[in-house]
Amino acid sequence: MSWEPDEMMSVAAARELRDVTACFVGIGLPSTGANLARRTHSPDLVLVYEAGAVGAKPPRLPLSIGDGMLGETADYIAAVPEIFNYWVQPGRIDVGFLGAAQIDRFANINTTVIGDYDHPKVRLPGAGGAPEIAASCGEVIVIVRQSPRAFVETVDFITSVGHGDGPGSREKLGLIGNGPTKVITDLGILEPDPETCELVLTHVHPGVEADQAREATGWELKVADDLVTTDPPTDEELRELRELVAAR
Amino acid sequence: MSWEPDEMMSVAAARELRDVTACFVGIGLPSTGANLARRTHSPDLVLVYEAGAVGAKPPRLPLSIGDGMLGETADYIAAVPEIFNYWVQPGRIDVGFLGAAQIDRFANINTTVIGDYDHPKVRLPGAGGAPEIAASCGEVIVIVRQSPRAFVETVDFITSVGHGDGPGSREKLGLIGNGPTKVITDLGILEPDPETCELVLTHVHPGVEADQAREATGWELKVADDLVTTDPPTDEELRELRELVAAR
Amino acid sequence: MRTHAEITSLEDAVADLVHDGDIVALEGFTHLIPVAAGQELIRQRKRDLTLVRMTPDIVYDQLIGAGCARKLIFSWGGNPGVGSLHRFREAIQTGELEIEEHSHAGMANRYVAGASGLPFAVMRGYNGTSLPEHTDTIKPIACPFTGEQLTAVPALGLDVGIIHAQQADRQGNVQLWGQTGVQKETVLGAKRSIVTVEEIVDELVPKPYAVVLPRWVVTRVCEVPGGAKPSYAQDYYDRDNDAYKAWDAISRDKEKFAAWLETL
Amino acid sequence: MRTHAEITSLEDAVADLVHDGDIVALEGFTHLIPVAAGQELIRQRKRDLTLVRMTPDIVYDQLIGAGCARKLIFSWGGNPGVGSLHRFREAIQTGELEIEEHSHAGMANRYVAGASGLPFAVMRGYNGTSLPEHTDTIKPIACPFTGEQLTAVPALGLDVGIIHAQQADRQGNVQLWGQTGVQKETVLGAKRSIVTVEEIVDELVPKPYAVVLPRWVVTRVCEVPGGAKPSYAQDYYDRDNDAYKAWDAISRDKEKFAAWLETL
Repeated sequence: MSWEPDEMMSVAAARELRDVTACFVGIGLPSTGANLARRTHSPDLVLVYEAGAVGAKPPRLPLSIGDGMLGETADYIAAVPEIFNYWVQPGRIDVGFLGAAQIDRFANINTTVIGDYDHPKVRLPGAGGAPEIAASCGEVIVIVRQSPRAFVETVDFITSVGHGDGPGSREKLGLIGNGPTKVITDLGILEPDPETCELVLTHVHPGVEADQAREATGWELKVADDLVTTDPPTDEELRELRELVAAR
Repeated sequence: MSWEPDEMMSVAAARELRDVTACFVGIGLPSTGANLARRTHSPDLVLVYEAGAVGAKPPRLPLSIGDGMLGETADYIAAVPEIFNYWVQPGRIDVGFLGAAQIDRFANINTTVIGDYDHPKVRLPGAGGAPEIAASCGEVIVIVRQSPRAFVETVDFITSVGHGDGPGSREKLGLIGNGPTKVITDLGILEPDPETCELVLTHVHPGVEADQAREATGWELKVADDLVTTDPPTDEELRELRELVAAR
Repeated sequence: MRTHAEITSLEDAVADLVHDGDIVALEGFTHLIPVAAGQELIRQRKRDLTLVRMTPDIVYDQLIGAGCARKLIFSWGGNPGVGSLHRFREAIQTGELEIEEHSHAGMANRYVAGASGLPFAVMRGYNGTSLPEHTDTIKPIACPFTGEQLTAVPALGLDVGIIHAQQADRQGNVQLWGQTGVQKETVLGAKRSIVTVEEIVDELVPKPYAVVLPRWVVTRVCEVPGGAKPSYAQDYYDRDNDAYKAWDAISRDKEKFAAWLETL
Repeated sequence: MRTHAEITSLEDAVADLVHDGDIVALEGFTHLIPVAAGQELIRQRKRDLTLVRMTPDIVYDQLIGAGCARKLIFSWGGNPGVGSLHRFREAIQTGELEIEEHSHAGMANRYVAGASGLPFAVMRGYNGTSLPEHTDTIKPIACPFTGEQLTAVPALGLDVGIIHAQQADRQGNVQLWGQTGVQKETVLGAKRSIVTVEEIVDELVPKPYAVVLPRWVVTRVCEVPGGAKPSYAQDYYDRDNDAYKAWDAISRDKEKFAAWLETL
């Protein structure tokens, strides 16, 4: 079967959730990826949504992070302060998914504002749950389409800390999670270099060249020596994904 | 009908709960008084118990502050941290009842230790919920049998602050409630003087002389010029009280 | 001393309890959003409000577009699943609307501090982000036992807390269930409160995951069936997703918005 | 990474998870007191424990009398409705037992800090009492916004949290209901946890006022019917008040206590 770039992103996201216990989910591609994982290789994956559902088992993709169906299928519903104070803050969630309007080479993320804060060119929605997810989840997976507008030398605002200004930054800031371990784009997957923390292209999706990713990046993107091609979505993955997206 | 001193204390306590919305209740005489009030003049009185029951309507006297019956008849059950943080601390409870092993002329209360803290003569149960009830309830009613051992010049340990060392003490300490407004004993009722905050005997129970109260007090007890005799328990009060105590 | 919530019309509740210049929160995290109450604020032309809400959505877009707000305290402003809030966005981009911006965790803790009667709350957050540079209500605080540097956020100091719930009884005890967000804290942390409900019932039957607000901490209860539409009220009605989508075109165009405002 | 609670015997759970010298809390506020688990600690002759509990009651009297505890962190020690705990009282009066004493509000906030992954919590309390003179874990803290002087208490740093619940499912999800005290915080604030349950069921049905502890934050689940006796387990059995009264005579007399210990 052939597939769309967004489908490849969702499938790649789902695959990262093997052997993960609990995952913090937003709406959009993260939700699609997490629900796909639960329907394929990880039926016991615990989905935690910021409006309070812990262990949600949605039969379709939720319309909002507080969709009634999430609460109805949850193992239990927590109040919002409890979600952040008892679940996110102490690092009880293994994986948090985040999106980005801008991301820099150390995977710092901006979802607040393009341009100057006080005189913004474009005002974005803001932080939501992202800063604390980025700080405290075991690891963070960023899902974002790759383009020079999004992959920038310097973000206009640090909404959520990735690897700060490089090695040791997170420790200095007292952030208990490991930060972004994967950035999944429509072109491939970037991972922080274990030494420098700089994002390196480690995977390209089938049919994508490394140069395409370089061109879609606002800094001089490093490419791994052992660059691999992502396994294409399997028929089962695509079937489950399309069923999930079609269910309304 | 004739009555026992403890019955007079319970009846006097119940009478203090007219026009009160919410009352924090412990076990023993306070619980008896509060439940008597609910059964007589104040059917809508909200009883709050520290184990979590808000609006409990017990059909009999509870065996413990977490008696199952309290939860089963409550308007709702809160977790213990919520009881103290959301209900007691912000001053949402109008009246708190406290007992005392020792009490001084400013109604400071000791329920911790008799003698030296590190080498106690008698170790008592300790603070429980009392310090914050004393600090933050709208007013505090103390229920304690009067004797020179209990009514002392200086308490060995301040478990719960009454009026500190006199006028202005509570304000200086940042305590939001008004502190003890009544001390109900088996002999009468003491109230803090509005000027000096010192406890003054304002009521004697029927058949009690002021001198008896003086002799049962370890400091030179002041007696109000307009000392009044408490109304004796009515037949209805006694009937309801005895029914309540008998129900097991 | 308050013993019961007063049961009145929404019109009276808003007229009596919300004053120009007040700090007002309308909460409901995608579920039970008090839309009818928000629109009553617009109808009564309340002005200079400091509006508080974790997730300003279309009813806040309406309030901002209608000129009710002087300032917005929030953590995520968007039309969930649809896109931007154009009135909100424009008001910020033109500098018409003052903002005080937090994360969800920061806002949740500000609500908790208010409900607890404390001036502030402590959390582990904001370190390394740009938020403290732009938001005065984020300050460092050291643990007196370990020396660890944490973050303090102040209580919100709400004048009025407004929520929508499924049910109240005739004394004004309120019960809401499903995903209940920060609604308990919104009422407990406010000087005055308005709860609109789907229905007033003789007796509240305890439900799993319910929040109960006893009668003496609620100022007003107003029966407003459908008061959370187009959001949803569990066991009453579903989210009207088309209305969320349709809002985009109205919000995007100033004239269409003005015309919409006329129909309110 | 832990994905499920392991279901084992109580004997194995205590042997595997509780080590001499650990900081251990057994919680349950008059309801669902984990008595069987406490007595298993005695049977396995655990030593030098720092025992934590808001309301040390007869099972703590037993643990202290049996010599398991080096230190007690607590807020109210008594036999509720009966009188004193004589082993507890004697151990303090003779100086055998180190104590760290708080109020209920202080203890509750220490549990909350632990569950929140914070080193401390802030409260309005203790001002003017003698407690701060004798308890090092009470310190002043100033609000960074208003300057108001408040009180800080540290997280408990529990090694093991032990509670009793009504039900667990086969994956180790736990549900308890009724008055649930600080049990959620006891499990969430501990490195390891043991939950004894009345029964293991195929499916947990959500209940009003329930606390649910998901499978991956619970270390062990042990099926121990009657494990809270002589306290009560709502919907399973009532408090055995006579047992509480009978304990007084045993606890009061050292020889009777020694004889009781032999029978355990």
